[in-house]
Amino acid sequence: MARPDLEVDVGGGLRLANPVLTASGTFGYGLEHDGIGDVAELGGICSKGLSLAPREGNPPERIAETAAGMLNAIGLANVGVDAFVREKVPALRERRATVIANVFATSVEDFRELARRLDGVEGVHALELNVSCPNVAHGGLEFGVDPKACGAVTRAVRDTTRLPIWVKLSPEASDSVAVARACLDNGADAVSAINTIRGMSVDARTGRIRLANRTGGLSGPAIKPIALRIVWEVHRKLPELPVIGIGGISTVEDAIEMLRVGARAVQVGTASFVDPRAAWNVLDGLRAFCVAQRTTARELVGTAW
Amino acid sequence: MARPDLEVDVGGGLRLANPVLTASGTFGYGLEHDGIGDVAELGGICSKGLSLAPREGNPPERIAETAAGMLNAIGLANVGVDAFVREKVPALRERRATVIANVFATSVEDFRELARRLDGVEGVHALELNVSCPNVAHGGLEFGVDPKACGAVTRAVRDTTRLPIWVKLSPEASDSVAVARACLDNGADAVSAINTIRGMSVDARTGRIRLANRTGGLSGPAIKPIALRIVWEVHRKLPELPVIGIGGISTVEDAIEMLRVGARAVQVGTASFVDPRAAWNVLDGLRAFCVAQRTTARELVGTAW
Amino acid sequence: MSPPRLVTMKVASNRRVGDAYRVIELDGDAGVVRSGQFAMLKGAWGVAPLLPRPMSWLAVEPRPSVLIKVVGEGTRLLAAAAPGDELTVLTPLGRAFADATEIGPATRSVIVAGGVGIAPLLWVAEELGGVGAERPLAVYGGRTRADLPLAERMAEITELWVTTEDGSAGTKGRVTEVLDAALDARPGAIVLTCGPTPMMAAVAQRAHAAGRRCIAALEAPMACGYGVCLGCVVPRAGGGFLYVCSDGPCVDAREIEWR
Amino acid sequence: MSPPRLVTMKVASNRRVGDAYRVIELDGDAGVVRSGQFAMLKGAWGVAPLLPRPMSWLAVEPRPSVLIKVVGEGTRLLAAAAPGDELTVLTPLGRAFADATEIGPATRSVIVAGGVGIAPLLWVAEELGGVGAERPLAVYGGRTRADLPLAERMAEITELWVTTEDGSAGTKGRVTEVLDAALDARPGAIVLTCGPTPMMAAVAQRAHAAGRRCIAALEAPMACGYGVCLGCVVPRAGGGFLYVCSDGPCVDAREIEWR
Ligand SMILES: Cc1cc2nc3c(=O)[nH]c(=O)nc-3n(C[C@H](O)[C@H](O)[C@H](O)COP(=O)(O)OP(=O)(O)OC[C@H]3O[C@@H](n4cnc5c(N)ncnc54)[C@H](O)[C@@H]3O)c2cc1C
Ligand SMILES: Cc1cc2nc3c(=O)[nH]c(=O)nc-3n(C[C@H](O)[C@H](O)[C@H](O)COP(=O)(O)OP(=O)(O)OC[C@H]3O[C@@H](n4cnc5c(N)ncnc54)[C@H](O)[C@@H]3O)c2cc1C
Ligand SMILES: Cc1cc2nc3c(=O)[nH]c(=O)nc-3n(C[C@H](O)[C@H](O)[C@H](O)COP(=O)(O)O)c2cc1C
Ligand SMILES: Cc1cc2nc3c(=O)[nH]c(=O)nc-3n(C[C@H](O)[C@H](O)[C@H](O)COP(=O)(O)O)c2cc1C
Ligand code: FES
Ligand code: FES
Repeated sequence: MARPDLEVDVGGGLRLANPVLTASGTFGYGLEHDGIGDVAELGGICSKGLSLAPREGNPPERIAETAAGMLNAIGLANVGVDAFVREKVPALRERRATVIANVFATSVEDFRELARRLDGVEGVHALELNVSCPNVAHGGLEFGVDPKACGAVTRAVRDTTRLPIWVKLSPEASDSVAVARACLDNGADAVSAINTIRGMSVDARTGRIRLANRTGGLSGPAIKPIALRIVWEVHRKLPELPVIGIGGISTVEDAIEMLRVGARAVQVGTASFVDPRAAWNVLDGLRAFCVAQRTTARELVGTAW
Repeated sequence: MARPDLEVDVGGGLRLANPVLTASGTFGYGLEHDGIGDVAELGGICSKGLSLAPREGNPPERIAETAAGMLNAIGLANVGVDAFVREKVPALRERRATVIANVFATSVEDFRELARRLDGVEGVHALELNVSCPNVAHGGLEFGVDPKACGAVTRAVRDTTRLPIWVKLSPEASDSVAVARACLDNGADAVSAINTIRGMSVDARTGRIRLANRTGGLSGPAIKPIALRIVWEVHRKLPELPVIGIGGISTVEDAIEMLRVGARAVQVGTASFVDPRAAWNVLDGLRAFCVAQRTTARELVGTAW
Repeated sequence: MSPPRLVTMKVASNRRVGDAYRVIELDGDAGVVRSGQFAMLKGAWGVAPLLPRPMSWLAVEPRPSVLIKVVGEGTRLLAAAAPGDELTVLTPLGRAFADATEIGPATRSVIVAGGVGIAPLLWVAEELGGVGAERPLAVYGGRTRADLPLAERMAEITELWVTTEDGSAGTKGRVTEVLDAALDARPGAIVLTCGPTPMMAAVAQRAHAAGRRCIAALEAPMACGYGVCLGCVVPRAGGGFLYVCSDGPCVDAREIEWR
Repeated sequence: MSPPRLVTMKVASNRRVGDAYRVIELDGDAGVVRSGQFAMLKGAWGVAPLLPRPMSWLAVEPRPSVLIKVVGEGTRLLAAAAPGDELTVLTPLGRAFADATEIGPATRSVIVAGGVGIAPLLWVAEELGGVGAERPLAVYGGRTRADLPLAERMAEITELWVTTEDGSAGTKGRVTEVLDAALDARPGAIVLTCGPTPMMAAVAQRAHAAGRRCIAALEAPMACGYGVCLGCVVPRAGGGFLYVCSDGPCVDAREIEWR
C-alpha cells in the first residue's frame, strides 16, 4: 500500500510518526506485546502510571463490566519510576518504541521529583501528567478539576524538565477549557483528554458493591461521546494547544472522529483488552483511509463541521 | 400478588405511593400514554422541562445514538409554564397522576417567577429545578456546577413556594456533594441525580457533527455507573437529604441498585423510548422483588455494602 | 388512532429482495394500521444498538411485513433476523396517508418513490386499488437498477415509470426527469411521495409549481416514535417544527419548510 | 510460552451437557496449549458485553473446546453460539498445571473439582493418563447431580468420587466431606483443584494440613487475560498480589492468601 503522510506534531518539538498511541494503564509497560505487534510501528506508547515508590494497588475486585464500558480501580499499581527507568526503558529502547511516561502523585513536590528522575532519560520522549489524583494538600479533590492546582503542577514540572509535557485532563472538571488554559499558560506542550470518569457497580440481588475500592474509573465506548465533546471544546477555544484524544477509541472510525474534532493524535485504551492488536488495527485503518481519501493525518485534524 | 409496602418519603412532606417515577423530557407531559399505562399507578411523573415562555427547541438533528446511550439536544422545547398549568395539569389531575413540574431558567429571577406561577396549583406535587442551564449572569457556565449559584436558585425558589423542591444535579459538577449541600442548606427538600452529561457525535466519513446544536446530553445505560456513584456519594455524605436516582435505569435490577446506593426513589428516562411501559415494568418487578425478599422499598434504601 | 402497543412478534420469513434489501414477515397483530403508518422495531440485542428503529409497514395482510434497507448497525441486525427470532414491535404509530388526504374511489394519484421509500407507497397503491380508484401512475427512481426493490409488484398495480441515475433501468436520471410528464399524464392528480428528503423536496416543489397537492411520508431520526422524546423534528413552513412521529410521517408537503 | 494470538474460529458444534452447561467445539488452532491454560472468547455482539470472557480449554484435540456454564450475559451469548458462528479467541493464555508442578509418570494425584471447574481437571487427568501416571483419584462435587457436567468422562479416566450437597448423587455434602479419606487413599499424592474460590480454599487448607502440595487453578474477573490491565488480582501469601492471568491460573496454593 502507498505510505500516506501520517506524521503529526504534538508540540514541544515532538513529532510522532503517526497519531495512534496506546493509553496509560491499558498496555502494561509496552513489553507485554512481543509476538503480538511491533511497538516501534505505533505513534507512541504511554506507560502504566508511575509513582515515586512502587505500589501494589487495590485488593480485588478491581474491575467490573458496565454497559459498553468497564470500571477499573487498579489503584495505580506500578513498579515505581526508578524500576521503570532501570528495567523497562532500556527494553523499550531496544524495541525502538516512542515512550511517553505517565506519572502521578498527590503533591506538587512529588510531581516535580518524578519529572526530575525522568528528565534526560534516553528513550523517554514525553511526560504525561495524570492529574486525576487526590490533591492531598487541598482536601482531597482531584488536581485535575482545579485550574489553579493543574497550573501549579504543570509549572513545577516545566521548571524541572525539558521533556514535552502533556497534562491528562480529568473529565470531571466542570470547565475543561479553563483547566487546559491553565496548563497551557504554565508551560504544557499538550493536553491529553480524557481520563476515566468515576463510576460504581452494584449487585442488585445482594447489594454488594463490586469494586473493593467502591468506585472505579469508567472507560470504553460508553464514554466516547463525552471525550469527543471535551476534545472539541478545548480545540475550539485553544486551537494552538495540541490535544491528544482518548476515550472509547476502538476502531479507525473512532480515531478519525477524534482527529476531526481537533485531536492531533489519539490513544487506544480499553479496546486493547478486547483485541491486543487494536492499536495496530486502528493504524492500518487510518493508513488505508488516508490513501483512499488522498489525505494526511494532519489534514483531518479539526475538520468536523 | 401480595401488595408489599412500596411507599417512600421523599422529603418536604411528600410521600410517594412507590419509588418509580418517569424522568423529565422522556415522558412528554404524561398525557401521551393513554392506552399504554395508567399514570396514577406510578410514583410520579416529571413533566417536560418548563420555561416561562413557550420554546420551539433546536433545529434537527436533535438526537443521535451512541454506544449503549443516546445524545439529545432537544433545546428544551416546551409549551411554557402557563399552558402547562392551563392545559396539562387539569388533564393530569383527572388521571390522578402525581406530578412533579420540572422547570428551568437562565436567571435566578426567572426561576423564582416559575415557582410563583406553580405555587398553589392544584395537581402539582413538587418542583424539580433543572439547573443544567447556562447561568447568563455568570458567564454561561451552568448553574448546576456551582454550589453558590445552585444555593441561590434554591433559596429564591424556597422563598417563593411551599411546594417540595427537588434540585436536579448536573453530573458535570466537580463536587456533587458540595452542590447538594448548598441545595440542602438553602431549603431543598431533595435532590435528583443525575441529568445528562454533554457529549458529541460525529460522522467519521464526512466529518459532519450530527446534532445541530453541536453538543447534546448523554443518557441511557452508558451513564448508569456514573449516576450510581454520584447518588452514593451524596447519600453517604448527606444521609438526611432524600435523593431521587436517575440515569440509565431500564430494568428492575437497575432500580434496586439505585435504591441500594441510597436513592429513595428513581426516575426511568431513556428506557421509556425503548419500551413505553418501561416504568410500569420496573414497578411490577420491584413489587415482585419485595414480595419475594419480604422487604419494602424503604428498607432497600442505602443497603449497598 | 388506537394507542400503540409494544408486542413481541416472531419472524415468520426473511427474504432477500435485490442486493441490499430484505422483506421480513412477522407473526402477530400489528393493530389497526393503514399505509404510511410505521412501527418501532428492535431485536433481542440488548443495549447496543439501544433504540428501536422506525420502519414503515409494507403490509399487514396476510402478515405484518416490512422492507428493510441496510444502512447501519440497527438495520444490519434487523435484516439478519432469522425465522423464529423475536422482535419487539411498537405499533401502530404515526399518521397514515389516509389521515393527510382522502383516499377514495375518486382519488387520482401520481406516486413518486425513491429506493426504500417504496414501502408505504406500494401499500397505498394497493389501498387505492381496493377502493376502486383509478390505477395510479408511479414514478420509481434509484441510483441503479439494484435500488428498485419490489418494482415488479409495483408494476402490477400501477402504471410504472422507472428512472435510474446510471441508466441501468428505465429513463436515465432522477425521478424529477420524468415528473412533469407524469403530472401532465394525470391531470389534477394528487402526488404521494416517499424517499430521501432532497428527492421529496424536489417533488414537492414541482408538484406545487404544477398546482398539485403533495403528500410526503417524512423521515427523521427517532428515539421514541410516539411523541414523547421531541427528537424527530422537521422545520415547519412559517416557523417552528413538525414532529414526524406524531404530526406525520404523512403530511401535506406545504406544511414543510423544505431546504 | 508462545505469545497469545487473536484468532477467529468457527463454532463446529455446540452440545448441551446436563441442564445448564454447554460444550462448544471450535474449528481452528488454539496454539501450543496444555491443561490449565485458557482463552478469552467473544462473539460478534459488539460492545455489549464489551470484554471477552475467560474460559479454560477443555481440550484441543481433536478440536479446541470449552465447557461453559451460563452465569450472566456473556456466558449466555457464548452458550447460544450456533455452528458456523464466529468467535474471536485470544489463546494461549496463562500458566498450565504443568508450569506449576511436574506432570510425569511418577505423578500421583488427587483431583478435586467443583462444578464447571471440571474443565481443566478433566484435561489434566487425560494428560496424566497420557504420560502413564497412576490413575488419579478424583473428587467431584456440585450442589445437585445436575451440577456435575462431564462426570461420565471423568469416571472413565479416574477413580471418581462424587459428592452433592443435596445428596442426589454420591456422598451427601461438599467435597471436603470425603477429601481426608481421598488423601488417605492416595498417600503422598499432590492435589490439583479447580472450582469456586471458597471450595479451593478449603481444599488447600486440608491438603496443607495433611502435608500435601496443592495446585489450584484460580479464577478472577479479567479484562485482558494477558497481563496488561492488572485487573485479575488475588492476595498473595505474605502480602501483595498475584495476577491470575499471568502468574496463574495454575499456582501452588501456598502462594495464595486464602480468606
Ligand atoms: C417513519 C419512518 C419510516 C421508515 N421506514 C423505513 C422502511 O420501511 N425501510 C427502511 O429500510 N428504512 C426505513 N426508515 C429508515 C430507518 O429507520 C433507518 O434507516 C434506520 O433507523 C437506520 O438505523 P441503522 O442503525 O441501520 O443506521 P444508523 O447507524 O443509525 O444510521 C445510518 C445512517 O442513517 C441515518 N439515519 C438513522 N436513522 C434514520 C432515520 N430514522 N431516518 C433517516 N435516516 C436515518 C443516519 O443519520 C446515518 O447516516 C424509516 C424511517 C422513518 C423515520
Ligand atoms: C482462568 C479462567 C478460566 C475460566 N474457565 C471457565 C470455564 O472453563 N467454563 C466456565 O463456564 N467459566 C469459566 N470461567 C468463568 C467465566 O469466565 C465467567 O463465568 C464469565 O466470565 C462470566 O461472564 P458472564 O457475562 O456470563 O457473567 P457476568 O454477568 O460478567 O457475571 C456473572 C457473575 O459471575 C461473576 N464473574 C464474572 N467474571 C468472572 C470470572 N472471570 N471468574 C469468576 N467469576 C466471574 C460475576 O462477579 C458475577 O457474579 C473461567 C474464569 C477464569 C478467570
Ligand atoms: C485498567 C485501566 C488502567 C488505567 N490506568 C491508568 C493510569 O495508570 N494512568 C492514567 O493516566 N490513565 C489510566 N487509565 C485511563 C486510560 O489511560 C484512558 O484515559 C481511559 O481508559 C479512557 O480511554 P478508553 O476508553 O480508550 O479506555 C487506565 C484505564 C484502564 C481501563
Ligand atoms: C430526550 C430527552 C429530553 C430530556 N429533557 C429534559 C428536560 O427537559 N429537563 C430535565 O431536567 N431533564 C431532561 N432530560 C434528562 C432526563 O430527565 C434524565 O435526567 C437523563 O436522561 C438521565 O436518565 P436516563 O439515562 O434514564 O435517560 C432529558 C433526557 C432526554 C433523553
Ligand atoms: S420520535 Fe420521539 S417525539 Fe417523535
Ligand atoms: S486479566 Fe488483565 S492483567 Fe490479568
